[in-house]
Amino acid sequence: MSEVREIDYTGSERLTMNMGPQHPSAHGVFRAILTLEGEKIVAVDAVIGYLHRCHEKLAETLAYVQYPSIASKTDYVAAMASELAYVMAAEKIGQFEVPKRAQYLRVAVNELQRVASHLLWLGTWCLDMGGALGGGTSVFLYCIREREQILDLFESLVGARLLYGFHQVGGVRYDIPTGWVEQCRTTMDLIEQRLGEYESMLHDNAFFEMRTRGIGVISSQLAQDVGVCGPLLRASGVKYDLRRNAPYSSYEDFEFAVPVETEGDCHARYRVRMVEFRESIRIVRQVLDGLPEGPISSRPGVKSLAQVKVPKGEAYARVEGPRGEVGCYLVADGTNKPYRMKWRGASFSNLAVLPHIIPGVTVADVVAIMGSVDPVFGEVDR
Amino acid sequence: MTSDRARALLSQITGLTVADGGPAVTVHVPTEQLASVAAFVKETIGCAFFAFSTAIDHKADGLETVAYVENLDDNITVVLRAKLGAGNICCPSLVPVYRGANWMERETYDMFGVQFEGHPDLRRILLSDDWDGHPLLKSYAVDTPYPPYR
Amino acid sequence: MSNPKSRGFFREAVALTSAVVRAMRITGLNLFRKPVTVHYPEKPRVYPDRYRGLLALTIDKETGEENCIGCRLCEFICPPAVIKVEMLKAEKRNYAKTFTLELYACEFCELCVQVCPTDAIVMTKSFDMATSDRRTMLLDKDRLHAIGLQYENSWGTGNRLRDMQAPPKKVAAPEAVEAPKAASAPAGGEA
Amino acid sequence: MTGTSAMSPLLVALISGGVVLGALTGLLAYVTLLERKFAARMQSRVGPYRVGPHGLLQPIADGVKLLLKEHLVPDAADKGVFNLAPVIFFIPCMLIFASMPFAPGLGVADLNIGVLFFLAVSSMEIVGLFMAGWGSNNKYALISAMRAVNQIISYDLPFVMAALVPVMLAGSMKLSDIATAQQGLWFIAYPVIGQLAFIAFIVAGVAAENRTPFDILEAESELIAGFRVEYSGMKFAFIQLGEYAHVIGTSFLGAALFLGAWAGPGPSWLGPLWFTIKALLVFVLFTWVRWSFLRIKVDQILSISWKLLLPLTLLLLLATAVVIVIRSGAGV
Repeated sequence: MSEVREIDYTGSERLTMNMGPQHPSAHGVFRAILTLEGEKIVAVDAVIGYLHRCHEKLAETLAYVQYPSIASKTDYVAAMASELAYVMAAEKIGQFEVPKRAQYLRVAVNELQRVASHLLWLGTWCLDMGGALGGGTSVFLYCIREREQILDLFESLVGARLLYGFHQVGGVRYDIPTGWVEQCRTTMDLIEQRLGEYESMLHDNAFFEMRTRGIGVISSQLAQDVGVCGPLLRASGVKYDLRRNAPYSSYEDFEFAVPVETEGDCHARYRVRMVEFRESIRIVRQVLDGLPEGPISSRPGVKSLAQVKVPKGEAYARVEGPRGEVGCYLVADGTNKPYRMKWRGASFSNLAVLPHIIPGVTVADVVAIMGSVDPVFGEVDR
Repeated sequence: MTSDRARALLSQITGLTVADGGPAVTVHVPTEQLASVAAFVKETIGCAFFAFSTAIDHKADGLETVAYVENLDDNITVVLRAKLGAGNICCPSLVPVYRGANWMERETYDMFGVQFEGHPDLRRILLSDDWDGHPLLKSYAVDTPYPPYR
Repeated sequence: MSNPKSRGFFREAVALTSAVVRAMRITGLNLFRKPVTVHYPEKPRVYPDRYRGLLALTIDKETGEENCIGCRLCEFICPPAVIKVEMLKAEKRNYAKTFTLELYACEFCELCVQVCPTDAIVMTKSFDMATSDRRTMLLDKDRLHAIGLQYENSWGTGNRLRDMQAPPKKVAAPEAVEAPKAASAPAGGEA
Repeated sequence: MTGTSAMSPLLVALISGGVVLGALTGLLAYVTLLERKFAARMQSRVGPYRVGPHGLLQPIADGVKLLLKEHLVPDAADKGVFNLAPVIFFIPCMLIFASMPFAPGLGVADLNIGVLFFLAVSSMEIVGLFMAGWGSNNKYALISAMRAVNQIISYDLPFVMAALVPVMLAGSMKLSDIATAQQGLWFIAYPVIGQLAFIAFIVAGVAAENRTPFDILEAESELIAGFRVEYSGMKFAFIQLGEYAHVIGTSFLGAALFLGAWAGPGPSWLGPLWFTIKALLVFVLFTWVRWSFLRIKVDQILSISWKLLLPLTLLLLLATAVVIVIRSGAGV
């Protein structure tokens, strides 16, 4: 912000400190130029772009059949969500129908992905606050241990653990293998039980509360103004969830609660996400119970580049990813490649709130706030 | 407030063209009116949520900026589109209205070279400061021998 | 910070103590759980049938001929453009004169496998490709054939993948939808 | 030093000092392995595994690796201070073992102010620590050093108070006297006072050793590694060894003050073994605490110290005094 940048970095009582681009709590490559007075931060300048990989230019050169597997690389922690946003944008312009089974499978993988992503968030956040040589590592490794189970599910479904290429225009590429439903149910039961363990380590834990209560408060007005989305927006008292407010991919068929907290601090974000864990598990169970039979794609399997052609037009498709609104704005010109594509990365907007909330807190709070924002730099820089 | 009411309100403003159809209210705004319309949309229609803004390069027809703003309570999406015209790269900034436009407009400047007037801090955001050109322009040559990226 | 401060001496002492006890109970509980570490090189991992690993070219089991007809479909579809194929025209069928795959840039999206009309290119259940020399990751036709024989091939082949995504018109056969796990035999030439 | 009167006291001190130092270095090396294995099992891992059977040779490999590492000195560092700091940090950490009797009569110097010596010397590591933070000419290290001074000063008080409870109960500051006084009943088994004092001792000890949840001066996720961020090779090893020596020293002190030192079943020559086992138990407790909590902030650490721990330990001291008065009154 302008008022922040005008502060003199060379003030005699002030210390300018670079946090990042290589820093254990940068969650990737993020550089925050902090101006400190003692341990208190008076100004911050956020520098991003270290992980820029020209996704938007790349999308203009790749066909609709090729890009979904690349789209997973924007938000590599929640690859399913960005893939879905891209194919949904193309489906919107072309008005391709998607079979019910494919829609349910999309919901299932997206909710599994949300659990996996939130597990990684909880782990890395505790790692930020507890240190690599302390209790944070314990929580981190427990979370990773459970996340592996979900990655195993994806591996037996798709064959890959991180970047899936599961979605395609008109449906999904893979049907579930035999035994997958049972494996999924066991995993969900296990994770639900382990969530209780994390909560007994963190919930009402005086140490944890000291670090999170009242830290990094985002008011609902600021959140909307900056475009903060997802759990952060809900923790600031705005009851808005795309799955509920603008249902896509048959989300209207499922029952789930949208958690809202009004405090807007780190602890509120934690509470929102902890509820989302359980709601996602609930949705996955509903999908598994009600999975309809039928084809998984309305279009024949991809054989050539020119197979998917999208008519002239434009669309903005939005998906409620684990970090918030993952949007894909697509302008098509009638060929097999988009004319222009824009990613609205959830982390990009979420991160943009940092310069507004960091001044005034201490160095130790910066890592707690960064962790609670849960940025993925693949999505910030694209 | 509903989408229809928003449409009606916006079509009363002279100079605006409200596109019909679609769930989102798409408004074509003359460049000079952009900031005032944005303020109107925020205050009167209640679109407090700034989703994103970007630009499109229409080659010979010049650039067009697009901004999505939303009213989360009533589920209204308003799309503000402004054609800059061929050869024109100046556009009023939305930062005084929406703080979220700050980084988004920096990105648009970075990628398209759009000069946002009134932006407090118009620097490159994703690319390095010494980068030449604005890569998402259609005229920007991707100089690589590899076939799909030529 | 404001919250614990306002709680008073004894409330805070009790809260701290209970936090200590609960957190240490969980770590203590995990002390007696079996470690999840897999001693990888000694104990091989179990790969699922659809594992997307190293790419390989297949050889027809019966005739001993290579399956690739050099149609270049995989070259066109490959998003990072790592495949280069040159076609060799022959009388009965065509062959790939050269087939190179830059594995270091491959992203394992399985699109090349999916488009292959003759099930010639497949993925294998292996990711043992660590090397200290980049050039060994540039695979030619012979290396790809060797990899196909060396490692167990994954379930996915062009025809199977396209069958699984069967369009609605053809009314997908139920076994085509449910088959994946059962039909895990190494992919042969069934074109 | 009974039974060795034939030799000159200086020679005895030298020999026993050498023995203690040698044994200690080995113990320190393997204590790191113990901690790593223990932490790994708490986190569903197996820990060091590759070097030697089940990773038993890992500490040796680590030591060799650190010996061979390049010594880097930052260009803008205050070279003298920077190079001296690890030594200054390391010496007090080893010196704390001087007053420790490992069995009746077995020790370097069983001072009659043993507890005081321990507490005084162990707080001296702050000098080396501050030198390291200042000499590195690194902002992270500087902030860490500032935090360190805050924290160690505020936690020395409750630590001393907690250690004073056994001293008062035994009526002596000599560690061997305290151990002898526990022949009947270990001080930790004293109703209420003993347990509370032990808990306060553990909490203050964790803080004095800069371990999670009080490791704000190391704070890898904020200050990367704090004061030692610029150190490499043997200088880093010195700091690391010093820290572990401090932890083990505190564990031995805890075992001596609360767990009856060398008291245990079996012949008396098993005493040192019992003592070591008890100290390792205390160490495992420290480790368990370390790997279970999140770090808290510097202001919160100070407020816990001054507002919670200090009043608590003062009350404990008062209660101990009352108990002693009642007991001596009953005795008379």
